[in-house]
Amino acid sequence: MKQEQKHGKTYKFGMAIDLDKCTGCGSCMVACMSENNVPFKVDESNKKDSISWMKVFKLTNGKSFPDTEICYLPRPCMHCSGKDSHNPSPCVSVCPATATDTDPTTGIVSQIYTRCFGCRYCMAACPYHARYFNWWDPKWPEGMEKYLSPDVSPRMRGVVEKCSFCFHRYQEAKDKAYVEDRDEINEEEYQTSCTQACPAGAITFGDLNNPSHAIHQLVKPDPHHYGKPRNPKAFRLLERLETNPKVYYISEKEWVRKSGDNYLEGEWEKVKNHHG
Amino acid sequence: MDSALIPDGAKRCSFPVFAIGIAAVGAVLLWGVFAMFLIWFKGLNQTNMNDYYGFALWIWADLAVIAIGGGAFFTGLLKYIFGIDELKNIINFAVIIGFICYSSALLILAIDIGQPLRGWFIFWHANVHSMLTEVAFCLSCYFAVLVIEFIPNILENKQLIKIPFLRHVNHNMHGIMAVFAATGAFLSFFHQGSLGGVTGVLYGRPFGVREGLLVWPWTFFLYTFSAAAYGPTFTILVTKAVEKITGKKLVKDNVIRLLAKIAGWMILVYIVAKIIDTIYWANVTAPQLGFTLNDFYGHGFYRIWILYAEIIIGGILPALILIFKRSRENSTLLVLALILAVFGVCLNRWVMVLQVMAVPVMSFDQWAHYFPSWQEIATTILPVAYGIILISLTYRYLPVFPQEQELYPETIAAAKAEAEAKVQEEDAKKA
Amino acid sequence: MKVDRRSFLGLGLGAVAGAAVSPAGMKLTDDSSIMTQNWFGLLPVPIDGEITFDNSVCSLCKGSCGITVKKVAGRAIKIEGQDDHPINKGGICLHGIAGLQYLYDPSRIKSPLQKIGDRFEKISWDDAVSHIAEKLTAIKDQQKPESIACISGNDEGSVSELFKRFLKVFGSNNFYSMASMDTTWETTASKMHGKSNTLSFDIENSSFILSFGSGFIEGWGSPVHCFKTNAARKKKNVNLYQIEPRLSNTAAGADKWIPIKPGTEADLALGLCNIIINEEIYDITSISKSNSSFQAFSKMVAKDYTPEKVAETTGIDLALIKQIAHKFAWADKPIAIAGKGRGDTAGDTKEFAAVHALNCLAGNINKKGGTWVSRKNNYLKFPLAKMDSIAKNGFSKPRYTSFETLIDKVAQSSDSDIQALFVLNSNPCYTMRDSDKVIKAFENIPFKVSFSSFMDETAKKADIILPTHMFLERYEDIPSPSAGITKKTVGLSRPLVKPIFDTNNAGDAILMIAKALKGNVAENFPWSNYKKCLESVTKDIWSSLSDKGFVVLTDKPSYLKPSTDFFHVTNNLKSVEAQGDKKSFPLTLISIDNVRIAGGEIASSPFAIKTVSDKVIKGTDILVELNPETAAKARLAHGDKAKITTPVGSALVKVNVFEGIMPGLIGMAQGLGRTLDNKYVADKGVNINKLIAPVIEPGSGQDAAWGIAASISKV
Amino acid sequence: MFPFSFEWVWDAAHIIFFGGLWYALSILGMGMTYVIFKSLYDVIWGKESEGH
Repeated sequence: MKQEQKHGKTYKFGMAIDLDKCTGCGSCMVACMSENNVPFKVDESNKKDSISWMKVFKLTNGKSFPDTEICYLPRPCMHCSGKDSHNPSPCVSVCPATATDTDPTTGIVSQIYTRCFGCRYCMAACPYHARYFNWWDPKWPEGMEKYLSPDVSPRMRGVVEKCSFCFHRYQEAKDKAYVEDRDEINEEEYQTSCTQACPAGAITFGDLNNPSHAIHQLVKPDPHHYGKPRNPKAFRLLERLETNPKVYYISEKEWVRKSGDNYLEGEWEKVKNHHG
Repeated sequence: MDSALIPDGAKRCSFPVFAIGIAAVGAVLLWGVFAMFLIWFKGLNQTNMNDYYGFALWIWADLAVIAIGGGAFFTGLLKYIFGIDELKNIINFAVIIGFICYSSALLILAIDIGQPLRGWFIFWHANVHSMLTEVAFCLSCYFAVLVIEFIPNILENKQLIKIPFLRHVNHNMHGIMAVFAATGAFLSFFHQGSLGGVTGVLYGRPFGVREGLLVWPWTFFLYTFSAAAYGPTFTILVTKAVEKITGKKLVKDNVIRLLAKIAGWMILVYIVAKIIDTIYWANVTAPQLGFTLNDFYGHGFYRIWILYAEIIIGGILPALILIFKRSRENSTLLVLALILAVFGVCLNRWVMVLQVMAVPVMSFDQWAHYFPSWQEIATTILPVAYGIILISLTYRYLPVFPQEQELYPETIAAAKAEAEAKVQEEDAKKA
Repeated sequence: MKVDRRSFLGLGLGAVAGAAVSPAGMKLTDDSSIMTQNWFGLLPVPIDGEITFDNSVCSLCKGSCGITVKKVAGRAIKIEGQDDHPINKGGICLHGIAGLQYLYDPSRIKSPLQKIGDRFEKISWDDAVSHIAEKLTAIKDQQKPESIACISGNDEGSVSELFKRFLKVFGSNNFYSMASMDTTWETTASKMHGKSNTLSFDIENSSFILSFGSGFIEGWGSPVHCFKTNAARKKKNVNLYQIEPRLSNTAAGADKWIPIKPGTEADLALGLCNIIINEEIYDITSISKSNSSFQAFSKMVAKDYTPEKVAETTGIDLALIKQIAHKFAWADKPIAIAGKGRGDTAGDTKEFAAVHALNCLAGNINKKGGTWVSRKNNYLKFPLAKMDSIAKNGFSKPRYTSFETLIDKVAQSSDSDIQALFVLNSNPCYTMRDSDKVIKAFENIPFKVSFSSFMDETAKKADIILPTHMFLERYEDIPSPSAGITKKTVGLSRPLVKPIFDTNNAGDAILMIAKALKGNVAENFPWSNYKKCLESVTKDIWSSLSDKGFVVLTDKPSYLKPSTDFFHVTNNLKSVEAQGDKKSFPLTLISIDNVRIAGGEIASSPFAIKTVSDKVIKGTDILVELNPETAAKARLAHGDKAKITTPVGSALVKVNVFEGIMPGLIGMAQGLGRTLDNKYVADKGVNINKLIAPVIEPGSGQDAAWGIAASISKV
Repeated sequence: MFPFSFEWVWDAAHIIFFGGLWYALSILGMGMTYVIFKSLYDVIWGKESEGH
């Protein structure tokens, strides 16, 4: 197994979401739920126990009528690269049972449901609330389990789950490439379910290591600074924590970019043009 | 009725009174056990935890009992390693309290995890970089040490000591106890520290994160030190409580005062370190991440009072009382200091677990508040009931306090006379 | 052997040592590891199998998006947008993706049902059909064939045509379809451009979009098509100005949000016309000054809609009004659209006419990027209906101007003119305003047949339910909606999975009823089943339809430039006002079309409900939006329980304080308060239609209410 | 986890960590084994003790 990995190509998959294009329609959320066998319960209005790998936050600029502005911010798992080699993504570094790990060939932060014993330390570690716990047994109404996909195993009660960048789609693409005797998978062969579904085309997904990929051209990741975007309109959530996410956001609006992180009074003015 | 098990010369309440007391506490215990099974069978949805509060009341209880259970390792360290011999008079009890605290912590952990049957994965698939792995390793090893330290005391029971093999085991264990105590102290150092590391390494949580030394954040050292400092205060507090309930003096004042004095100085040193840590964190660490102190303390329950309460009321105040001879030797002030100290360390653990979860990190996120469900409360009270029962049983049937007999020569004399009379009677019969 | 203490101890220790080194421990560890990782029976294990992809069309809303259904071993497991479909080009909305939750929903109606007393009982298809035939025969025997009616969700497509044909040959002209903005656009087009039936907007190619409250990216028109258009617009730097009193998603995504007092949109449009005419910046090539209707129009706007006056009525800054007028007039290919929110209901005739007058002034009629006026493209070729004398007589009787007027009439008396009603693809007891009155009207109709897949609010009132296939189980031609989209297409819905329950295609159901009636009616339905019928009536396009899954009927504007008659606008039209006395109801309740909540006849899916914010649904409560100023006046804080009262009803709600809504308004989401058997969706919030009274416009007969006066108080 | 487990990595962290664990466990194990065998020896060969 390890040998195979050595021969394979190393990717660094990432996502860029254009917040000016996002309309908050929710297609990404449902595309994700139906792709990944996410369960649902009678009352999902307590958002603190409602599993939604892709969650759309609603941001406001805080101004009163009629100067109010809103912006929707879809939040998948950030698939953080982490601070340094001793501190991989906040969640990976804390998981006691190696149930979550960074896949070295794709940069994707995995979650092994059958390994997780439900200590929830990773959830405490994740500032994005991208991790969800199965507080209940997943139950589908009788007959509705027919639509469950065999590509993604349903999760049992008592384990943590989260967005996997539709890792099974990567495996599918890799298998296809293997059959066709190709070393590399093509950009369009591996796209996440949310990217594919977004009717506004706000999501771009691809290999951050590959300059020919749209995402690379869009965010211009800086390899010397853990992929920090060089596009001034692009930003990452909580850049200052050095979690170094592989999910980028793009917006022309300054207040939106500012919402991406925390700044002391007056700090933003200094950093806004080449933020933080 | 059970006089055959009660240590020679010790005066204990009658069995029915004892049984009623145990039954009353046992009812509370059963309530906790019921809640525990409810959680095991129905899952963690029985709690009020949620995706924002993945860590809540239980983890706090865990950290708190381990902190206050720190008296066992620190007293052991003082006695066996530093050779402060007076402490032999309280070490048995310190070990029992430690045993209760740690077994409770392990039980709570077994309830807290979503898949209890997979709990051993932490050993089997261990991620050695995780603080929680370190906690689990040291915690379970240290619990083994506590069991080992507890065994000789059990073997001293009047009936057990009659068995030659067990008598020898007791003797031999005492012989090498220093090795176990040293191992225990080493393990304790690491697991107390790694519990501190649990929040200290959360670099995605500016409220919890701390800079540090090598792989250990400052909270690692603060936790170890605070457990050593505050643990003995709990040991003394419980001793005082037992003395109050039994209406007997069980440990001589010089022993108590010595331990209290050490604890006082330890708390003082700790609180100074804690203040320095807080100042550095508030002025350097947090601002680097874009946060001010106001961002952390400014909503609902979590306001700045909590910081003052922890440092001044739960730290400086008890430290000062315990340091000065006059206040330390005033029994009311002593008890007050002990209560404040226990409150202080528990509050520290609360803040380091629950406030970390409450503070929003993303600028557009909300403060999260939480109140535990009755099942959580019941399972948290369960160890308290269990502790009371275990202390009652050990006090009744084991010679926990070596000084008890010394302090009550008249009862011993009476007992001896009674025994002699019995022997004489038997002799007379034989004749 | 005598076991003494020594050998006993020895044995014990030996056993411990043996156990420690034996492989049993490892084996047990391994086994328990596997055991705890596979909870058999507790978790469903999806069966793997051959993967296939099939194309079809989604008919959950009018959008008619092409979909690709992923199947594994015959089970449909995922719905995605069809990449090469002309309407949605691979995109898809959340309701479409959640389509399988409708298909496999156990709360679907599983077999025909007959109401006995208060309960529904299972019956066979044959019994149900013969029961209906009996009832209808009795009606016909009384020589009152016109007393049967049908309400359908749409009036296009072969299934609707079959029902229409059934009514016609039976002898009734009472086929109605639910009104929507399309209906109002059709009226507007006919009134302003003569005999033409559709009006559609080539927004894709416009260079400036002026939207009068249209939820352009919230389900208006063909929703996904609009999403795509919006994304493309941003790329091309095409501006969108959104005029509405609330910061909707469309307003948030627009280049400019212009809050307006609700109900004054027509005034603004006419005010803009005034400026454009006054400054002579209209398209002189298409508007002739000598046109008498234009002269009358100019006079009217000059007199009644001066910018100053309009600024006061609408609450919009005068300079901004001028800026909008200039921006619109100077744009290369401007377009003005109307139809509030999703446009699920008929619009204010005056507003639509005024907005369309802007398009006329801009001269964008039948141009790329403009407004297309054209005849309806009827791709269906039904054989001529043969009617007997009773049918002819019945069919010639006058019909109601709209279904609303029918309901209004029926609600008034139990001795109604309507003896039987067919309900097809619609849910009037939920979607129509003042739904309590609608339900009362339904109770006055002696015999109702519902063709529904779900036990919805209307099906519950039916006497017989003939459950229909879901869209993934049936053949059907799905024409694209007219207003939102210029590319007129027809898609083919195909049966991709075997019917889950004992259901049928509505087309087959009506064929069965027709056959059971025998005689003349049966003769008009010669097809053995619906699929045969579909093939024969679409024979011109069937081969490409069944081959590709869709056929594009028109994608170019008509070469014809119709003349414009402005008299419709000057014809003394009145804006629709919020009903109710302003003294006792000082606020105005408006409905919010939330893209994540299905608002039409079909309820939301569990997934869709899951995406809805906790500022819209919390537990079983609905939250209404109030501006902080309004909330403060009513002494309400965020999360407070409150009671909304309107002239027609009241409801308990919670308060969501939102800066983005105009003071004085209460915003309430449309589409909640369902009463289905589906616990994931039902009993959440209230149905806003219970609180709003219909405002029936005299000309069209349609309900064009957009809100109602209301009051709110703390509970 | 043992060095022959598939997840084992020969790095400092694993060696220190598991080294510590197995070391502590072996001290405790060996200590207790010593106590038991010594006590057995004392019982069998009749060395009487005074307890402690």
